[in-house]
Amino acid sequence: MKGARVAVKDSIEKTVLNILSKAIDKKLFDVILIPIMVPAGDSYAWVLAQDKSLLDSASSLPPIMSVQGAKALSSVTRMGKTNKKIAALMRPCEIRAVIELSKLSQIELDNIFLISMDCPGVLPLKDWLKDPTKGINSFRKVIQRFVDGDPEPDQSVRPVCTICHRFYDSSAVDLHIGILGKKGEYIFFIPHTTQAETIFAELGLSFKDDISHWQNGVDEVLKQRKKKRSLVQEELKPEVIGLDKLLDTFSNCINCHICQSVCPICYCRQCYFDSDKVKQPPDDYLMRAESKGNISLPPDKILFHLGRMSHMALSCVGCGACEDACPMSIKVAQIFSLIADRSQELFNYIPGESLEEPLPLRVFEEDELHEVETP
Amino acid sequence: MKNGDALVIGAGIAGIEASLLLAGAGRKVYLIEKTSYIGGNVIKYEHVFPNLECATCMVAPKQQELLGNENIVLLTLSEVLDVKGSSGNFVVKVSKKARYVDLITCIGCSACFESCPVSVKNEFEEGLSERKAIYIPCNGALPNVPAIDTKNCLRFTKGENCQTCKDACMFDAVDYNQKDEELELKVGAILVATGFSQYDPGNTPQYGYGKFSDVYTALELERMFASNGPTGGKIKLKNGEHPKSVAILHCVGRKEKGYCSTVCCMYSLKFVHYLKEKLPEVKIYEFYSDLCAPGKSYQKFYEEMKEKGVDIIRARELKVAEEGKGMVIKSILNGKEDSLPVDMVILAPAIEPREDAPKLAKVLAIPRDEHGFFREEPYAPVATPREGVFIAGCAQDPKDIQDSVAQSEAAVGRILATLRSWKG
Amino acid sequence: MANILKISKNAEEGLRELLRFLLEKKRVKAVFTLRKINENSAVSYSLITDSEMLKDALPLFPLMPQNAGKLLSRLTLKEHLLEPTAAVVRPCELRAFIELVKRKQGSLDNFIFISTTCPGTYPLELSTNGDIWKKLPEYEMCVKEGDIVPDIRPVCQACEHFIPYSADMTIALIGKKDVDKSCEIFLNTEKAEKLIEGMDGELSEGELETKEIKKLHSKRQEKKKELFKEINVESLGLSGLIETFGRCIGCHGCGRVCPICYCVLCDFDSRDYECEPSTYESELKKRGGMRVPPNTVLYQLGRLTHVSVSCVGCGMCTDVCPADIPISTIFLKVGEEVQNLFNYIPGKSVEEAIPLTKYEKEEFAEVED
Amino acid sequence: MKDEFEPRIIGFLCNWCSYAGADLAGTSRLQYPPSLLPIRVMCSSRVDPLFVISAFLRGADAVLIAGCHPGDCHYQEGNYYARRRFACVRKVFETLGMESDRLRLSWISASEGPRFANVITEYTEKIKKLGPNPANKKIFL
Amino acid sequence: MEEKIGVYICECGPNIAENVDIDKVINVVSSLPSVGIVERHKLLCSEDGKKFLKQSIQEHGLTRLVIAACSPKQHEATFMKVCEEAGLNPHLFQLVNIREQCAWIIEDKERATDRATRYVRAALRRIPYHQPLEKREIDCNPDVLVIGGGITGIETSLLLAGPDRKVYLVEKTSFLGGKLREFEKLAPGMESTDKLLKHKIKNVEESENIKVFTNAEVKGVIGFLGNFIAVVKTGENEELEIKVGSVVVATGFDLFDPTKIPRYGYSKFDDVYTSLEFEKMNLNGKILLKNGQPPKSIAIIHCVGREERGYCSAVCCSYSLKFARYLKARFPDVKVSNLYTELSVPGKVYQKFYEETKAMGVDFIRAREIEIKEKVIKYLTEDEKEQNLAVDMVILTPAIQPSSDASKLAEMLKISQDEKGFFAEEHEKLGPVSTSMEGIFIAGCAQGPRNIADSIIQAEAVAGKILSSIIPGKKLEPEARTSEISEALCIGCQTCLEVCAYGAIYFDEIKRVSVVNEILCRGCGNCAASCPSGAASLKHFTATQIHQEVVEALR
Repeated sequence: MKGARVAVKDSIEKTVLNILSKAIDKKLFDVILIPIMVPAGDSYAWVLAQDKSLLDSASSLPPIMSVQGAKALSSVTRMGKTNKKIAALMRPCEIRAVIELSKLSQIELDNIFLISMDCPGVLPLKDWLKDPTKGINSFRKVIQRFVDGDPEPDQSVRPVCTICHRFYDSSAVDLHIGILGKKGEYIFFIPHTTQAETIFAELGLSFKDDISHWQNGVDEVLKQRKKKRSLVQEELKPEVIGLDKLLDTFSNCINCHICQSVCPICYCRQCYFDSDKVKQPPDDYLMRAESKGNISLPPDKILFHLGRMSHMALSCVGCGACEDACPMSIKVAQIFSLIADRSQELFNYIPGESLEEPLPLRVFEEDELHEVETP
Repeated sequence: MKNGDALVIGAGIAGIEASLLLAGAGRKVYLIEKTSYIGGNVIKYEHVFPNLECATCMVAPKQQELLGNENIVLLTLSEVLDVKGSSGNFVVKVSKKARYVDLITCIGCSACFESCPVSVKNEFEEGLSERKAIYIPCNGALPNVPAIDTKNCLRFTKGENCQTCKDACMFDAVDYNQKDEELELKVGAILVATGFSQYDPGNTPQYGYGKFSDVYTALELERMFASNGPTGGKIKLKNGEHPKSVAILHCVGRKEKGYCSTVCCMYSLKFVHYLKEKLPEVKIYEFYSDLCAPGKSYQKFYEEMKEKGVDIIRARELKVAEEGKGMVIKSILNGKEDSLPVDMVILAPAIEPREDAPKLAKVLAIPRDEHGFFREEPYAPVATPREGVFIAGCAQDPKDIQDSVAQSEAAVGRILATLRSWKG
Repeated sequence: MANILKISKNAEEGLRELLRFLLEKKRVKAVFTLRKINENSAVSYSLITDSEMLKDALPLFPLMPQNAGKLLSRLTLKEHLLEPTAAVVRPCELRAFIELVKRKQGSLDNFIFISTTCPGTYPLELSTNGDIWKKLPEYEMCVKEGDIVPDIRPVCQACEHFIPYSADMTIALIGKKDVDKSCEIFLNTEKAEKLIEGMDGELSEGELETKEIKKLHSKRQEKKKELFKEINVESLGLSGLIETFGRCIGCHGCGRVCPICYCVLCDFDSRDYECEPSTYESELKKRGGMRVPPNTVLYQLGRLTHVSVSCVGCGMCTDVCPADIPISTIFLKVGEEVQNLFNYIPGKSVEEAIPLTKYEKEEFAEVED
Repeated sequence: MKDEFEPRIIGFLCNWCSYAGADLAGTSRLQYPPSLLPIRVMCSSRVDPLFVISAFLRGADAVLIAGCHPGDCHYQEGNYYARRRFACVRKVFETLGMESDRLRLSWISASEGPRFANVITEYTEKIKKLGPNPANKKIFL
Repeated sequence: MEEKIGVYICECGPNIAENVDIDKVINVVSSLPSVGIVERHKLLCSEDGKKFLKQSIQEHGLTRLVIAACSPKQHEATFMKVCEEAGLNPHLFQLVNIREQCAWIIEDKERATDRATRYVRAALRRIPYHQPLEKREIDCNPDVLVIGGGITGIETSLLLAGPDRKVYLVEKTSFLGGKLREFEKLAPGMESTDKLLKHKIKNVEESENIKVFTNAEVKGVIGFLGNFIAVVKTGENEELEIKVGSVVVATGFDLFDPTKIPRYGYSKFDDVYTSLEFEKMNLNGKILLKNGQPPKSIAIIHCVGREERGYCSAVCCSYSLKFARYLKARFPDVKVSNLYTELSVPGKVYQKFYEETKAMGVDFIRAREIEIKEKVIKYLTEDEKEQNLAVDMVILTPAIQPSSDASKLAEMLKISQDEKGFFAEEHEKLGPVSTSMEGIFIAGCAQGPRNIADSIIQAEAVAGKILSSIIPGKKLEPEARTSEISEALCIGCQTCLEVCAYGAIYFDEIKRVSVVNEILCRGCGNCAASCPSGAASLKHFTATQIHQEVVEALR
């Protein structure tokens, strides 16, 4: 596999944005969907940028994930394909969610050009909001450390990010920008589609360069991440496995369901667990109370979380939006990663890896999963 | 077999309400209207008591509905010439004057009358403004199709070859060759809802109507206040200034006519709202003899209007006289002579039968009472001695809109109840 | 003058005593109150039927994990309670519930409401790291003195409705120098008096309103002014709104925890607010760029029009906001203004109809012409 | 002429009074600025405050609700509710320091053609002074 | 199916064509998505225009239609009819008003054209969201329940009853005829009441289409126009369930209780009677003082309770005149004095009746602050003089007020009462006998004080309304553009129910959602605007439709 090696001017970000704004000049894209700093300067919002001057305050790798990119793209194309040619620059986990949502017809990919970038992770929203300016600087360090190839992830990023094992490209992306492997002197534009090649050829990129540096860089980090991932999950297990543990973990849950509403994969217009179906007459609650002397309200906390897992675990891309937004700082994402990994293994399904790969529960093979049958 | 169709004479509020109900019951209705428009007197009022509702807003939907109703044949500029037969089988001869404008092709764009050279007093506006020889009575009148007034059109009066209106019309809607027609209609029942006329205050010189330029009748004030009227709702004296003091005289012609016209007290009080809305500072005096505010809601209205600031004076022997340059109201106020200078006078003339009532009574062979109103049967307020002929609204007795509507609905009740077996 | 039941135990213990009495004497079927539900000392509202379980009850714990009004609505949405149940709730929670009952989202039947003169509650995050427990002593001191408790949620610091309007019993806290020794329960209704018959403790008469309460009231009014000043609500303007809500992540958590937001599906999550591709195109044509998902400001303004008339200023919205937006301050201010419009105090009395479901023939001449 | 600011006013007109009033203004050939974008509703009470807000955020320089005079409502009492809702949304705007002048409630009857024309003319002038709605160019709405 | 929208622009002769550059509009519009065809026409409302329209709808197989022409008030109905004839659901059509609200008000052609284009675009943006609304038909029961067996109830029953329409007449007393039964004669004609009442009652009793229940009471009424179910407790104390299509309330009136105003001395002094008591005495032929002597000087006091009730009872003046005549007839030289405040003799006959009565030597005194003492009346004259009037009998004319059970009935029927407690008519002017509940009517003094003739008018008016709207064998066709409430979205807060003026929304206790009764709904949309969750919406004026219109207008 080959790519285009691009020398970094000023910063990786500038280099990337520069190329994108050229792309707009050349009308290769009508619109760039990209995070842009909000007027107050304390966050980034997804913006359909048609006017290229907007890119001045854009960020290719923003320090935070205010809104999961897939949700943004979904809101643009859920009602049908767009006639504008849109290039969406997102993090790998966001791209993966995009792919899942397009399988669920929540995103219409016609005219959408997907670009991803190696991801060092993001800062926790809460930390960031305490002091955005500080956040920006510390995140610069995070990126530097990442591209320098230090396998140890910077601890200032979100816990889920430190155990992320899909920080690189999915095969479903049109173009990937590799920033690993060359200590930030060079970055690599890696096309996955012929469309990508033709478009960026217009910008004078030729995809003949060798990208082994980048591949090695990725492998380095990946090795370490995988280790850490299993390590952390092992540590986590005793905390959460088993009903009582699970109950304890979620005991703080206040039922705000924010985790669900920020989750890109929870695409239902209305969550079943908010619907009338789960509401019962009082004596139902009283009965449950009497059976053990008391019942903690709201009821069904666990039901909600387990239910949500069962709905989305197979497609969970581990983006961590849920944990980031939880007002009670419950380790939702980490716990979900535990379940997600196992259930995805079961069908050796990697969410967002390829558009062709059908959603596991929509298909079956006659001869499979006998281990779960009891003869 | 009896004929279930009906003839309604007069397209005022009573006639409209009755026609709609009859048509709703699936009966065919011929609605005969003398003028070129529908809505009668009600559409002349900007607001109606006691809720000071906008009359147009209230009636327009009914007018629209009527014009769109396929069971209703509207014959404007028409009069009944002769009625033969009996209940269930009347044969009615109707004369239908030519409008000279085609009701279907005309879209009411008003291009024609802009170019008409003739200009005469507009009777709909109580002569307060002018209209052309081809005209609609006022903006928003329905059907929104002009008619040529042959009494003033150069072509018809002087035989001149004027055809400015025809030339102005882009739809070939103007047609001088239209002829007056005589129609023969077969109906089962006839409802007379021809409404009222206003007593001519000129017959009672003491009120100075016609003598003083700023003595007006109630209807004149109505139009003056109307936002689609001649002054666009401005209340002004002939000299163009706003009146500072206004006297409203009740019971004009009551003695002469020998009855109380029922509605004058209420609408005269309504005028307080009219005047105060436009001229908050104006002084208002109501001269009355006995307050007639029957029913559950009128007393309250009386008090609300009083709130707005008006002197309500019970006086006898009212007289509008000249004093210096201005007018004064002379009267006997508990026994003493009194005189009050004002610069505008509004008269509340009695409600009287229409001048053509005798003719119509003759044609229909129904009796009139001593005052000339059509006479109802005792305790059958909509029935006449002639079976199958009914009366409603002010043609029978002075009354307010509510009672006119109720009475027309009552007539429908009688018609539908008595003519049950009908063809189709 | 109201009747008081004095129990010579600290306020919380006394209240626990009362609840235990009610349960054991079968005066109530169940007790709804805050309770420590595990070793990590997580606190959650609970419905308790077994008096044993009351040992872990923390009826006065200064935390609002959820607006109880929302929970009581959930409890009685389908059907009213068939047996008496005592609910220990804060004034704003009680008001919220009453607003919901007006909207047929619950029923007051068979509830006995026990409330307090409310010193306020701490932000949720302090409960996640257990800090609240460390703060309790300071809390108690301020309560005695009638001072504003440091670090409680901003809206609590600015809350003027801290005396319950329609509770059956009110635990006097604010200005009670001896809350650590005695528990004063004001019996506001006959129902209350019947319920405590036979309970040991001395009966007396007294006024709930202490000078400390008056003091606190004025302090909080001051605080409210400051709070509004900080954000300067009146001069936000459109740009101000965009700046304030710019960092909104669109999770609609504020709506989800808001007791007054009771819809099955929020209108703004409905199909009606999805944008056609062509809409984006026309908007882009006009603006050159557009935030997605859209309707950030619309959502907040819309929610304001829906909620403001009934907003009880419980502060849940701010408390859960992942983006730390001072939503509750803005809602408190707008709420106040709108409520003054109809001189309506949400949740004060269940008899009072919601202003937008009625009208006066003569009103608001200033907004019409 | 062309580059002069021409306000765009979304007008929710009730079918029975104000829409009829607008028609009458037309049949009377009364000229008024082409700033109004009329939206016909059956009753002013149909106007959901959200219509007003979203029209505003979509860049309407002003939003007008026009209905039957109090007491005249074709549906008995709809306009009283309309007035309350309007008062509410107006207050929200005021309190948030947004130009509440951009929202207006007018009672115009079917016979008030001239009044309709005046209201639009006079309101348009007012909005011209206010200038374009800032929401028009905002990106982060 | 492939959507194909047709856009037709009417030149309306010069009216639109002169002020709007129609070709320009066509240019812009043709480029818009799913616009199948755009055409102009000289005059679409003309016969030839309608024919052209009908043909092109069919030829091009249009699925939706936008016409830019005059005001919907002019021709929406016209074109909807054309749609129907062409086999296109008339609600899939939108009329854009580019005449009254565009061409006629904007001189500058360029601007007018821009406006016209905007309007059409807005309509095009809206039209895809139009739903094809179907005409629905509902069976309805022609029978009628009449509550109250007074003259009003009798009159209306007689007109309504027929071979194809049963009338159930429920009277709470044991007789038909109501208060009239105690009047000997009627003003102003002084005909005997029997002449009027007897044969009417006879007709009622003989009609096999009228079922009379005396000593009976209506226990409950549920349902709506065309389909009410009433429970009637009969004299035999059994409860019958009666199915009717409409209900008439003719429950008459009560008299104001004069003891509420002590100065009238009622029940304090002998020989102070109310008008009804006097009618009875007169009917029984013995108008005598308690001491058995015939009266020599009688005062009739008008307006008793007028001030307290706040209205004029409309009939007191005229029956006072009648009383005077009763008396003069029996005791030619008795002294009769009428003490009145304002003489109300409206209409063509009463003035004469008054003058003739006066001519019989009956006194009329305008009096205030009337106070009744033993055998004497104190009062103030117009010019503030104190006067005493010696009398040996006093007849009070107390105000007419709603009957005591009015509120109960109003609640049962879900109809409203006015501030005085009378049943409220739907519209003070145009709906005197209708109520805001379709299918429920009011007549006679139950609606407001009025004389017999006017009560009869209202009785017949009710008959008119019912006979014209509920026709045996004919189904009701409810308004198509009604509200609807999404079961999925409704949270059951019943706000909509509270703001609906027509009782057209009910609450389904089992599903816990509000439901629109489309027969009663008049389509104002108040509920839709009051619903926070967008569950309630108004067909053809849905949030989406309006939203789209706005968005495009602002493009």
